Amino acid sequence: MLALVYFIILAVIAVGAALCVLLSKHPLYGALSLIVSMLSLAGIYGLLGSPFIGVVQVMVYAGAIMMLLTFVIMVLNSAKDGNTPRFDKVSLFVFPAVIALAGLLGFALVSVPFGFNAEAVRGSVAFTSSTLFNVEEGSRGYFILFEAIGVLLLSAMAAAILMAKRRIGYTASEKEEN
Amino acid sequence: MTNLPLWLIPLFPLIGTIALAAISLASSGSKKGPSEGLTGGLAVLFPALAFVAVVAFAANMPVEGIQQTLCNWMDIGSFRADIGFLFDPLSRIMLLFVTGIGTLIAIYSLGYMHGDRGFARFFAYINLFLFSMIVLVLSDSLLLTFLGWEGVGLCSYLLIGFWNADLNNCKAANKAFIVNRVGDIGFILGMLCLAMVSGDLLNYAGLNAFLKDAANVEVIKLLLPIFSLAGILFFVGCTGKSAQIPLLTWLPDAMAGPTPVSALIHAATMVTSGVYLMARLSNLFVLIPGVMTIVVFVGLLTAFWAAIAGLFQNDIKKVLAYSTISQLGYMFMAAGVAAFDASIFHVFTHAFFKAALFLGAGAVIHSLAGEQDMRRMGGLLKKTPVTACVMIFAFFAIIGFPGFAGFWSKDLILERLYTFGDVGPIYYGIALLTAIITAIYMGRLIILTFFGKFRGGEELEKHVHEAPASMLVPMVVLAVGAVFSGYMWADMLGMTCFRDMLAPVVGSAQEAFRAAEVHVNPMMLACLGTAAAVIGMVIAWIAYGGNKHIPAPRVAYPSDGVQATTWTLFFDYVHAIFILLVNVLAWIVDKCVNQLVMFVQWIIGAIAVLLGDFASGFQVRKVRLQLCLSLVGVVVLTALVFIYGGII
Amino acid sequence: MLLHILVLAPFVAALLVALAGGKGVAASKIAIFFSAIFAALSVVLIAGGDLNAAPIDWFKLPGSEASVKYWLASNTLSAWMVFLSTVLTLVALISARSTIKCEYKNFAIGMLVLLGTLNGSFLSMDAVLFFFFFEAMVIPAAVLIASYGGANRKSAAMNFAIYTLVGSAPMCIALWYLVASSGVTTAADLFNYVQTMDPGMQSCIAIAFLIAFLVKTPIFPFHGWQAATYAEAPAALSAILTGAMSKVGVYGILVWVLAIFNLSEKTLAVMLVLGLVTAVYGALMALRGQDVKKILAFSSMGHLGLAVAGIFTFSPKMLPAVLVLLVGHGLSAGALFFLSGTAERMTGSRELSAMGGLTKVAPVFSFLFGAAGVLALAVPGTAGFVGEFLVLMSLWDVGPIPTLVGGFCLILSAGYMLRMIQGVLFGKRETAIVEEARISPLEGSAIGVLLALILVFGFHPAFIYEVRSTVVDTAVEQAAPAAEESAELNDEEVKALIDKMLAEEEAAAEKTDAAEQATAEPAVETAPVAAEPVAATATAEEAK
Amino acid sequence: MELQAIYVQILALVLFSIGILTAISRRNMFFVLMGVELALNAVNLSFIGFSKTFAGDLSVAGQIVPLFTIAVAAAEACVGLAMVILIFRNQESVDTDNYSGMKG
Repeated sequence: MLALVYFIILAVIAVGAALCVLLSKHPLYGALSLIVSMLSLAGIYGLLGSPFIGVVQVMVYAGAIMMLLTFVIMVLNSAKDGNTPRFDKVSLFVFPAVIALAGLLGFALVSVPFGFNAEAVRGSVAFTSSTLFNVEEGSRGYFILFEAIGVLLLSAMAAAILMAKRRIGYTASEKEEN
Repeated sequence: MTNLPLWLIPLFPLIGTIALAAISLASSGSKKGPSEGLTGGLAVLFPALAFVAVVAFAANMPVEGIQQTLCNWMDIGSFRADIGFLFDPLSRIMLLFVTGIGTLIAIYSLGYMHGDRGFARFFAYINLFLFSMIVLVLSDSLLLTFLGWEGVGLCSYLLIGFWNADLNNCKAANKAFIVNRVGDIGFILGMLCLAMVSGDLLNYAGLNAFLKDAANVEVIKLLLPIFSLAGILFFVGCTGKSAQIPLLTWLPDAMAGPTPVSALIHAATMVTSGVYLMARLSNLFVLIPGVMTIVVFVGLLTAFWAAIAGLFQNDIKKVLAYSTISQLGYMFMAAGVAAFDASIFHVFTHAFFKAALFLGAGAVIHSLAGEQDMRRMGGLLKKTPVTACVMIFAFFAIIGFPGFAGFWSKDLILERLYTFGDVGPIYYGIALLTAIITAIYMGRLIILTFFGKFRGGEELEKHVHEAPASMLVPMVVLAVGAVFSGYMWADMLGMTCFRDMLAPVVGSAQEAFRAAEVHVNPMMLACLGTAAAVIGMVIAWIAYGGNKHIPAPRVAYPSDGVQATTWTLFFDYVHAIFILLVNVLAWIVDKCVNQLVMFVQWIIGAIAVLLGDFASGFQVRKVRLQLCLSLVGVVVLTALVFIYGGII
Repeated sequence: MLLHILVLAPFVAALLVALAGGKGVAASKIAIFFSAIFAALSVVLIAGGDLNAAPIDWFKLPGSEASVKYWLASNTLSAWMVFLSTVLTLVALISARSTIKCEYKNFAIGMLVLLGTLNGSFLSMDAVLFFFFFEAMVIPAAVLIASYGGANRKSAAMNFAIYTLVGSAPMCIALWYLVASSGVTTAADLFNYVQTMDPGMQSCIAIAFLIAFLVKTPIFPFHGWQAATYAEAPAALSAILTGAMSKVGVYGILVWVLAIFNLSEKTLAVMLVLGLVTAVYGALMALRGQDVKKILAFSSMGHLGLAVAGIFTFSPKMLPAVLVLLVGHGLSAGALFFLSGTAERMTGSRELSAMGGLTKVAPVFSFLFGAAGVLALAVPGTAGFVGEFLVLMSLWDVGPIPTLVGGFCLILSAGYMLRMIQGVLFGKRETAIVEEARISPLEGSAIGVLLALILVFGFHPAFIYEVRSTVVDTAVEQAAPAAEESAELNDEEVKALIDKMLAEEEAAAEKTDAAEQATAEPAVETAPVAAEPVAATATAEEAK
Repeated sequence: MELQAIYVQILALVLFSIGILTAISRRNMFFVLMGVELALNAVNLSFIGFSKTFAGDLSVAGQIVPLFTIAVAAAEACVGLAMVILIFRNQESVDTDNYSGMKG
């Protein structure tokens, strides 16, 4: 019962913040409300017995990604597009389409019965992490994926640096020539 | 001597070709050109060496001939052809006069081509021609003969178009090659015909054996259609090469080439290769009397037709060209009545007197600085006595004046015609009539050129001079041949060594065909022949002799192309129709079929482009709308999945 | 190893050329050096007989069990085709030195890549690998045309690329279907599988294959791209296109269609007619051409039409005939294209009307051009003659009418070739030529070697078919005993011949039966080699 | 009235719809990015919600996938933002409708 109450509160915050993202004028406000939405989602993860994911959500999403986004928005201050409307003719197509999709999917969800597994809902960090980092024979080998993700992040970082730096190097060499 | 390899004979001119081509190419950059002494020496040396080799072989030839296989040419399992040479009586005679006259004409050309920019090139072609001609007559299989056959055609093309700055010459050369090509296709198809029935055998020994076998088997009738087809096809090849009806138009145009070329290729050697082929395949032709009749008719018609045409020519070389065609017609008549030895004999004597005539004409042209129109000549007897004597001797030979070479050979042909079955006398009549016309137009030529007054204007008259010695010597030698070569086979005098020589090759076939000989008095026929010659001469003297007024040419010198259409008597028009047909076909293909294909292609392309535009009409060029549409697509897909998945 | 070098090393060489510095001189040296090595290796390949490299698994085709292999092997046919492509590339690279001055490096890269794909398609044993190279070669060719061609190069390149790629699209699908349903990829295995297929499906697939090759060759209704492409492409590339790339089409018909499928009588007849129509069509179009390179394009189309017609006679003489014809045509058409490039360079135009009189001003060039033109005429003593004579002989086995048509083409070929020689070389020249564009000694001697090769093969074609290996040979060898018997002349033979003729009517009636037998027979035999079914058909014909 | 699994899924669906709406209907580049992040989050939630309906070992898999999703989203954001900076420097605009250099 208590779980349901918490869930409703968190869900309302999440949906409200998401709507704020949709409706806000300035991207900075949008970013801040997105953070709120993500934090409340992290709470729901914890509520569902996955505290590990919740923590990662807070650290990576709310912490790193959104901070990066906010930072970029602030750097490119002129990003506020005051002259463009929030919604235009395209939205007229998008809204019905999305609502139709949601309706279809919702109908499908409702029509299939499923329920929580009591043991799984309790969950534990130890269980999750031991599965994730199980290097013994016969394991599912998630650790390899984990390493691969590390490499992916590294390469993404390198790519980002290259893309940003090329321009700088270019202007620098131009200056030298001048 | 006989253990020398036979391939030495063609090898000499081949070396000459390569050496001269190299000299020609190497000196192409320099202004002066190669030294004429060296080039000319090489040019004469190699044909002379070939002649010497031929003589050496000829002297020591065993009766059955020499057959040597050099190497394999094609061997693809079911079909095999070798490069092999056959030196038998027939090729001996052909080779002797081919290399002999070739050498003489090479010497003559030294003087004639003096100072020409393409001196080395000319002799390279001449050597190449000799090589091809030697291969033609020396080969032991049809396929290798065909190599020479096309090779001489190619050299003829190169030499007719020798002065290639003038496009008229090139056109004449192209005409010669293409008309010859038509004949060559006949040759190829004939070979295929024979190969089919003989089990892919194309060498003469095998073929002859096969044909004799086939003749002995009773069921020859079944094979006859194929043999007839092969015979006709080979004869088409012969008409192309030997300028018979209907493929005769190229030879008058071929006079565009230098005069020694006309003498060597278009009078003495190449054009007689058709007759040679008939003799070679005598075993085939005697099996098919129907085709032989065609051959006789074509020969008669050509001889008569060309003689008439010769009457109307004003160009000295063209008269000789038509006379060549006419004489070739005689040879085919003889071949058509299975008198192959007589036809080869006429080839032999004709080579001498016609070469002498051409060389004489060349000397005349040379002395008149390129003037070829007989109406501008006259009275040259005193100014160029040697040339005139040579030409007059040759003239007597060609009209068949008793004692001269032509008399013996032509008389022989006439006799053989007369004695050929029931229709013989009719053949004989036409041939005799042709002989009279021959005497008329040849007499006209001699009278217009050497008698009367000079009509070429004073300017030219001063220029007239006798040809240099290098030109005169070969002419004189040939004139001697024109007088005495007939005594190789003077039936009435009992000299038959020529016939005896050829007997191993063509004798059996001939006897098989001419079983029922009618016996006549040869003296009577000889008298009739002589009478024809005399009558012709008299008519010519009456018509053109004395100092009759000869109408001056209206234009200075009409180009070759115009003249050719005036008096090849309608065969040029026949050719023109064929060419027109091909052109119309090409036009249809180009303008209709090709355009149709292109149109279809264009339509398909246009449809593709239209479809593409139609499809890109969906492309909204706005990323968001695009995404939105794809979202709608997702909705539809999901709905479909649900509906068919039974969820809804 | 040799096979791998011939296929892969051109790409490596292209890379090396790309890395070479300098203003093209170094690049040209490297490129010519490597292509000379490839040419030498191709001779080694011919001399070495059959080679078969170990197959390497490459990838699995989606939706099938079949694993596509990187598997190279050579037989005489493919070895000679490789010889053509390498030799022509060598001469093209030499010839392009004076034609393409500034951008030589990129040109050489393109040519070497093209060489690699050509060799790959000739040498691959695996159908998918073959198709990969078959498609891949379009790209460098189209890029080269678009960058180095004449005035309309862009549209010509587009036309070429789209036409050939669309043409092979049906083959792509058919190949996928075939491989996916059979699970095997080599010709021999596919042949075995095809026997079990439904005849309708089989002929559908066969026609899809055929169309791709007909477009590439090109054969009559599919030739729309050819003339413009050959005319616009740089001369050196045109030579490769006609000398080597068009041969892929013929090679494909031989190895990837005839060796796999049992074509119906009707299809064979249609193909024979198409080949002949192409021959006549090409000759007639060449007769009307005004553009030297277009004349050459149509002329080579005509010759290839004759080759295809020869193939579909199924005569026992067919394989050596076509092989010699292809080699001879590759050399002579290649030489003519190179020389037409030189002529274009000297006179600045491709039109016949703008040329003429070159023999006075450029004797060496004229000698080469005249010689090449004459050698292309199938004068006896050239490889072209041997090929065309044997093809006519094969046609004769089918009937006199096809032979007559073939002969007609020979006459026409004399017509247009002489017209072209006259137009380019003879007559008087009014305008001066570009002096520095004269033929260079290296270029001239390279082309001279090509011409000499034509003569050598003409007098001794055994060079070409003697090294014939087991693969191509089987056809001939099976047919040989029968033919040898018939070569012996005796009464029996004559009698047999007569019996044959008497029984002609019967035979005509039986012909269909025999044909069915002919197609059925290969099903019984296991086909260890590519040309086996061809051979079997031939033997059946012979036996009949 | 216990917490039902279906509630979680409905929440995820709602968030996903809002995310998609933001990503497509907003023209500002940053909103597009944020919309995508929101949608990704919703998917993560859905994963976890479903994973909790299975027992034992199976449930772990559903939790680990969101982990990787988050990591990939981080990489995506990293590169995506760098691109936004680049494009912004060239175009001086964050309006996606202006980014039409590849218009066909």
